[in-house]
Amino acid sequence: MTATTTAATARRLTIAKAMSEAIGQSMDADPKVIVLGEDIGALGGVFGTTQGLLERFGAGRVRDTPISETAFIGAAVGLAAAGMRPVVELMFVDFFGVCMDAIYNLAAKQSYFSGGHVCCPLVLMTSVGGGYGDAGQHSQCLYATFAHLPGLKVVMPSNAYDAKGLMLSAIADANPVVFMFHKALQGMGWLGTVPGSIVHVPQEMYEVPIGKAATVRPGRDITLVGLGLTVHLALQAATTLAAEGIEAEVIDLRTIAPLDHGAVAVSVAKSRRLIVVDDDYRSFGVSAEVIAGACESGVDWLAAPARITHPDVPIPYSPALEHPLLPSAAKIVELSRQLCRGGAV
Amino acid sequence: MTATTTAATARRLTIAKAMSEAIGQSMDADPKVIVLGEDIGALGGVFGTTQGLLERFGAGRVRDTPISETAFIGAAVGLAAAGMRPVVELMFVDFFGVCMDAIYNLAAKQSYFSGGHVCCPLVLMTSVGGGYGDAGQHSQCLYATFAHLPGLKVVMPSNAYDAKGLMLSAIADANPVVFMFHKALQGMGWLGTVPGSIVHVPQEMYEVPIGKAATVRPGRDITLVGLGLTVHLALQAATTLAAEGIEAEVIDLRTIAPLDHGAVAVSVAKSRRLIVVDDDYRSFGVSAEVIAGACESGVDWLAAPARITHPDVPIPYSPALEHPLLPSAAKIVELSRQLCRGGAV
Amino acid sequence: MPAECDVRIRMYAQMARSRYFEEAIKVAYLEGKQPLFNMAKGPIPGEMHLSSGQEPCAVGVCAHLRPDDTVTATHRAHHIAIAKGVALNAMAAEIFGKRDGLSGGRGGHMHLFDAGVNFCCSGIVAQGMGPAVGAALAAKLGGSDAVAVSFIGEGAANQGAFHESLNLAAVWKVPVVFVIEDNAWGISVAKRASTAIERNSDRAASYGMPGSFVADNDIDAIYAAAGEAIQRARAGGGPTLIEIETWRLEGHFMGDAEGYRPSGEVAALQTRDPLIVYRQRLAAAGVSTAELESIEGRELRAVTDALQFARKSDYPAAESAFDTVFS
Amino acid sequence: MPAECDVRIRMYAQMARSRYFEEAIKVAYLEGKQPLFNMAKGPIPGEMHLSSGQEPCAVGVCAHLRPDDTVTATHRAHHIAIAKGVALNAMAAEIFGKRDGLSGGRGGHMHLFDAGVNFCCSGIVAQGMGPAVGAALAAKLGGSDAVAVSFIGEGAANQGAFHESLNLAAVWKVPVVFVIEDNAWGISVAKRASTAIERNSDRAASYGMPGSFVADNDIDAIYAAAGEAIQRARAGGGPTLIEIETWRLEGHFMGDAEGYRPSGEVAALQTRDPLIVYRQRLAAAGVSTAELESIEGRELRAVTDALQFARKSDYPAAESAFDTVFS
Ligand SMILES: Cc1ncc(C[n+]2csc(CCOP(=O)(O)OP(=O)(O)O)c2C)c(N)n1
Ligand SMILES: Cc1ncc(C[n+]2csc(CCOP(=O)(O)OP(=O)(O)O)c2C)c(N)n1
Ligand SMILES: [Mg+2]
Ligand SMILES: [Mg+2]
Repeated sequence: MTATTTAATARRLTIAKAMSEAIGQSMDADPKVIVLGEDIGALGGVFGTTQGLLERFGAGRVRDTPISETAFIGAAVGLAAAGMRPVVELMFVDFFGVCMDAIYNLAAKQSYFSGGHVCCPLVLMTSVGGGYGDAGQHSQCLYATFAHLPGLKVVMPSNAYDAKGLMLSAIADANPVVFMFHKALQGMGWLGTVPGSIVHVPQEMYEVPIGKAATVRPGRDITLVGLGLTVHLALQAATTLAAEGIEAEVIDLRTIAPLDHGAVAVSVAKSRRLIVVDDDYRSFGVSAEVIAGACESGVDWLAAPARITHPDVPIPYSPALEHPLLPSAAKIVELSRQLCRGGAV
Repeated sequence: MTATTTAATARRLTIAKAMSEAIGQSMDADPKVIVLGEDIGALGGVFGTTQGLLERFGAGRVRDTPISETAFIGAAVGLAAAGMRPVVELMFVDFFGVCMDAIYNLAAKQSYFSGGHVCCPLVLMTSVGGGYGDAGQHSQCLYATFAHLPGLKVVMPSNAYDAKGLMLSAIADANPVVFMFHKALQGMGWLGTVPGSIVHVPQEMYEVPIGKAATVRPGRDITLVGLGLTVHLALQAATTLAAEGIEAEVIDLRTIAPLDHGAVAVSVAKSRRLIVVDDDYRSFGVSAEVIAGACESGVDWLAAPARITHPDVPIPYSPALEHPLLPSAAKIVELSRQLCRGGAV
Repeated sequence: MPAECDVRIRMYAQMARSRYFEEAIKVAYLEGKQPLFNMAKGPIPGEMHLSSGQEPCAVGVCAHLRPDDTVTATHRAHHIAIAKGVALNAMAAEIFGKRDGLSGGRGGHMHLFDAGVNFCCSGIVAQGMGPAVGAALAAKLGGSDAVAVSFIGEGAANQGAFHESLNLAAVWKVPVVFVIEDNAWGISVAKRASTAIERNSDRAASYGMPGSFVADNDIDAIYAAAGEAIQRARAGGGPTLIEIETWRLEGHFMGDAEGYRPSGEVAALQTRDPLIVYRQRLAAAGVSTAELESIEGRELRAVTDALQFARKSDYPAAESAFDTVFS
Repeated sequence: MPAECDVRIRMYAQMARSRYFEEAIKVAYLEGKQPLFNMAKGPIPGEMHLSSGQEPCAVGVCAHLRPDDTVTATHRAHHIAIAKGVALNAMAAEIFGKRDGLSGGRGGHMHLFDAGVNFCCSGIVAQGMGPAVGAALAAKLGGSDAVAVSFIGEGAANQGAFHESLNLAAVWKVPVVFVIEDNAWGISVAKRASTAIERNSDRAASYGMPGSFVADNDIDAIYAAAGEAIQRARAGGGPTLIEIETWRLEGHFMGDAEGYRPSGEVAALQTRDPLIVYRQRLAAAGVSTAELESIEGRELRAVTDALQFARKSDYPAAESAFDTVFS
């Protein structure tokens, strides 16, 4: 759904800037929106998600916290119950283990346990992903860990346009939304950024709907499903494959929970081939859910559906170990060829 | 793998007694085995997992803890690194949110981060499952939550024989093993127990291997995959189906991670029909992983594989709400009929 | 002093209501669970944590609260809910898992929510502490003088959330009062076996906040200590920690054989039953037996009515299990 | 007093080694990251938390430790690893992600493990505290007089694990010493903005354990305070909490622009650089310049050798990424 625009009018933003802009505009529009987290004040967020907000809105609404994730995420739930709309940052998703109770047993279940009488309009933004040598406690994705637990919506943009629109949808939502952003797409100078994530972002406020995947490239021969970073890998692979006469359809999930099984079903009904590309751990992950959902829809496969993922090992530190474990365009190309060879193509 | 024996020699134990026996025998055999957790001393464990151990081994090796899961599971990792073999109880799996870091980022990654130089022979036993009106923070399963994260082995017995053997394997293992036990099978008077879980348990020590599923009923027409409680539901359904001429093969996963995809593949290669029955939340769960694995093995399905699970809603309190959400033999029978109708049967 | 007397009589009424409620629930809970006790059976399933004996903590504190003040409570929360003014009929119906329950039967005994009086409780030890800090911050940011009170047990004071929440409350200087009901037991584990110091109120010093201890389950002393703390909070003076010595007259949950409990402990506590003690104190202060009996009659009827309402209410439709996952 | 002098000289040597190591790492880390700083590039990827300025904490404490004593440390752990006696070559190789690294390149800068001297560290704030309690319990149960020391930053003292671990250690009365390196900052957040009281050592009272505070990053005072605590622990006297005032001479991690830091703060701290201060103190105590220079030369060579070893080592084979997930 990336808007196209002429070079002259383009406002090409990074995801970091798009997130900050969305939060800032929401804070302007609604005094109930406040921001909490570690280093989100003067520093503007380790991943640039709250740039300029302290200066604009002051320390009352942009609150640096102690390193006390259980308390401040719990506090956010209390704020939300009292009618505020907190945007909270969990610096790395890897830290969920110290505060998951406040997320999955508290925030996620407020609405249900109260029979809908207490709502929890809370955005939990958190960084995911590796590839830059930060080792096994700072490089995880854990998409499925969050998506498995009811009561949470989970989104992840692959570009700045979606980042702004999904953030605005998340802030407007009456429910807890886990907003994951991928470090390889974030646009922080010090991290390196996939250029395709930096796109035109309209100045005005707009929403990208939660729960809807996007078909970012049409194709008839094989369906490549990705999310966040892996969307870009899939697009890159699709270009290579097109030169060989294989037309890949690329789906950007955008929302992980609730998953848009329908969008995948429509595509595989046509292509009858599927590869899910996911940089989270392999087993019990997004890739399994996408494949299971597609199977349930009753596809007459031309080739067995497959997944390209990080394997079931902790994420190693050395680039010599980590890089070969990650999904890549080359792996997608190779597996796509295998699936299409001998098929209807 | 339940041993058969004559009525005269049978030692029919509950899972609770089988677990206590296994831990006690290990403590007798190895002074390095110690037990930690809330109410595991004088009370013998809320779910009877440590019955009689305080009396036999004293408060030095059977240690009640404060309500400080992060500290005492962390301490267990420190004990394990120092050569002890701690068996730790997390009373309800639902409480993982207050201590998951110690489990998944610490215990699970010790071996890897240390290049195998520091091992973590730790058993984390924890109760799962609902159906008795204990509501949404005391009835969850969360199988996939643990199984998704590398470095953890995850097991769950469906009967007392496997419980003892898996516990002895877990204690002997050099790695962290999450030992889940299902409340509906535990054999606590106050909870009600599925009779099939109470079986003959040999006095002597023996191991049930981690990583191996068991085919607990052979059949050619459809494969029913279950774990813990749902194995019993599947067996019950299989009996009904047999009367209608549908022969269901029932697989008891026994180990959730690493999952025995091979055992499922062998069965579905024959039956070409699959239902996974899982009382955990539906999406991103065990059922999706089993289906994805089966698909990857390249089955030519006679019917699309399917899953019967708890849906993606928090677990409600009222029996009027909870019971209809749970897997049941009736649901399995009905769906099996659908899958087999019009097929090769 | 009629005003003070009024308060004491109101407090006695609430204690009585709470006790009658627990006694009625106890009877109802055991229905269908005899002769073989099975938690799943009968009109009230699941665990049941009764609060008998702990009424002074809830009533003495909540006597100072308004509906716009927030209370977060624990797994043992009936007395607190009643003291905070949660709708009694809907509360009973929730515990019976009925459609007219506070949450249409989705939450149950450990998850009582009444948005009308800003009350909630939870099954995870110490889980309510962070939310109380948040509610207090919301009040402060909104310019209101509302406060939040977080109740926990003494066992919960060893949970990480306790430390984080007290520190955060102090750093933010928000109007919250943390109340520890020290009933000496966390299930089967005695306080002295789990807590490194005798009084958790001393831990207030770690956060630069006032801490106070109330001995002997004394509701008048609780009322005084809570009043001071709540007034300080309303006036912008920040958080307070209070520990109250109280007693658990029942098992941890129903069905608990309490084999771990020293013999005679409960019997000794029963002789100091706070309801009886307070009745005597009020009588000594001049409240007539007739008035006490009229209060008791009224409260008993309210409880009886609530349970009758609960029993008469229908079970929710199965499909409603899919509602309100998201608001 | 030659014995004490010996210790001081050894401590100076370790401080120097640690500082040289950080300076060498700093240079190597920036290779390939200029002119455009990108964490992923160069021979050392990922975050890099340098410990320059904090050497006294590590060295003054670890001077009392034996190889069979356990140390659990933080994300900022090079100085502690060195003081605990972690194999320097293998440590450097690990940081370079090489096959001959402590863990064959699997762990890296934040996950240094040396089973030979019972050292480990971690990337999650306060994660090492529980394991230290466990290691101490293992020693106690095993009848050894070994102890455990858990290092954390002042920011970590607001994490739930801090509270739970201190209470558990006190309840179990195990031989563990908790050491807080108070460098006044948790990334960009000042201690006074995150911690409700001035000195975390006062929090020891919440657990009935002794707490002490050491001002001014003074290694001799640290040595004394740690000695007392460790001796008490070895003798069965239970845990201690120590907070040490120290200074972070670098950014939180490399690449940190430190815009949040008051201007002049670092420059002022540099004038009190503990390495320089201690050198002067030793000189004043009669240690000759020649001896100091010889120590410095030796330590610099050890560091240079270690980095050379690391650079020369091969990268691990890609397949080895699949090893040691399970032991
Ligand atoms: C995090 C967590 N750990 C353990 C439990 C199980 N549990 C429920 S109540 C309880 C004891 C609580 O003791 P205390 O805080 O003193 O409250 P009391 O029951 O005495 O009212 C325990 C251990 C839980 N619910 N949550
Ligand atoms: C549980 C957790 N929360 C947040 C972080 C991110 N983080 C890493 S270091 C750090 C600051 C730590 O401050 P302090 O404990 O004072 O140590 P210092 O960096 O000053 O040495 C933070 C917030 C983390 N690693 N773990
Ligand atoms: Mg208690
Ligand atoms: Mg610091």
